[in-house]
Amino acid sequence: MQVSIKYFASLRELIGEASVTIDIEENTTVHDLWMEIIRRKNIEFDNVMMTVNMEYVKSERQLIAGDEVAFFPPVTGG
Amino acid sequence: MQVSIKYFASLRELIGEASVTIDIEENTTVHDLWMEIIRRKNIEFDNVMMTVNMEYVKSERQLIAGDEVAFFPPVTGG
Amino acid sequence: MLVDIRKESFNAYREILSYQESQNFSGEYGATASFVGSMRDFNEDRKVTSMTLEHYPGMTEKHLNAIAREATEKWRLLDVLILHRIGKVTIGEDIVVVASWSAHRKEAFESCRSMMEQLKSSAPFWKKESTTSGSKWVEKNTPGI
Amino acid sequence: MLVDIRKESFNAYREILSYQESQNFSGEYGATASFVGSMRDFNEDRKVTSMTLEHYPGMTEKHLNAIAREATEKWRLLDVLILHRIGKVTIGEDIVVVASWSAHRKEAFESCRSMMEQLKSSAPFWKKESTTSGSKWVEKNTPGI
Repeated sequence: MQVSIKYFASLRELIGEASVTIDIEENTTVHDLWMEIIRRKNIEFDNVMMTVNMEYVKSERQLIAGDEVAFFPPVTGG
Repeated sequence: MQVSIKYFASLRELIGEASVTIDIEENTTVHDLWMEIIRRKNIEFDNVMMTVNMEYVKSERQLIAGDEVAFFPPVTGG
Repeated sequence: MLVDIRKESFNAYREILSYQESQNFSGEYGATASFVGSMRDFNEDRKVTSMTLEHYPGMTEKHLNAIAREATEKWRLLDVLILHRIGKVTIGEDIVVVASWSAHRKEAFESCRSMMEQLKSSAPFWKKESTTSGSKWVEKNTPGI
Repeated sequence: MLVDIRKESFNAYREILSYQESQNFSGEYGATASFVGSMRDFNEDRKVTSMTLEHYPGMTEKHLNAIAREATEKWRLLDVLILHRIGKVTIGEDIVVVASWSAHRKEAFESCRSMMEQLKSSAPFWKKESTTSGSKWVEKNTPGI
């Protein structure tokens, strides 16, 4: 199944892309996906924040086809 | 010795004067003065606030010649 | 620091803005908290048509200046503005504005609220409300904390 | 209720004022608390010359609307305004404004501060500061409580 991924701010720069659509296995969690990303890109990144369909989620959240997942550093607005 | 007295808001209306200068005995406290006022004017008035020379004081504060004493109801600004 | 008692109607946000611009300290502050108290048409079940604000001339200015100065020291503020209306006030008009400028938001929020609570509990102002059935002194302020 | 993301420079107090006037509810509110965050020329010992604010389009609007809606319900507010700047920001420009209108001051103060803390901790914005020695992402916000 397919999900889209977005990266923001310092993580976007580190990864070198802003968004990508990828194929993942059924029952993949947000945590699994993040682990796969840091392994493939060979990066280290602390304190990542995660959203699915623009809502904050726990890392054990299971993904379903069509989900929009985002990873980003701590927010610094305001 | 002489002190001046000011009244504000509902207390001013109740007493029927805004300010007055009177003679008092040495060692008179603000409390003594207030008791004398309510006795002379024959009024009842709860929760009076008291200042001397534009600063809040405790009722046992002793007055000295030339003091400006004020009595008023709870403040309601803002 | 500006503390002022106003006999005439004022617009709180225009006052904040014009004071801020006059101080020429843009870039120094990162946080401004402000509070504006305005006249409602309703208070404790009474329909209010206008209001008269009495004060203790001399003490009012002295007292508000002390509130502003102490807050500036306690929270190390960059600036403070306090304006308060007196005289006859009509529906919707601004009665009070308190604003504080600081580097960070914690100091701005805390000082603004604290100054407002001090003003409400101790600054010598009194409101007399005019309603369709006569006028009446407001007996006490609504609690703020 | 107005929540908006702005690409262009805005003046916080003019925005509060024009929104307030557009709502035509003068006399209903007695208390307005507002917070304005502005760009400082200095952050954590670095001299800053400008800043770029990135955001997550779509989520930002959704998230800020949820903050405003929940505050309105929790504190029974009459109205809420949240504006946030994105893009390139220069010294002294306003970055964020949060304002809440209510009958009494307690609700206005508490809701304004709470919305601001939520915005700071969870709204998807990121600041990159430009200094005389290069640019750098801001790593975390200053605590507000």
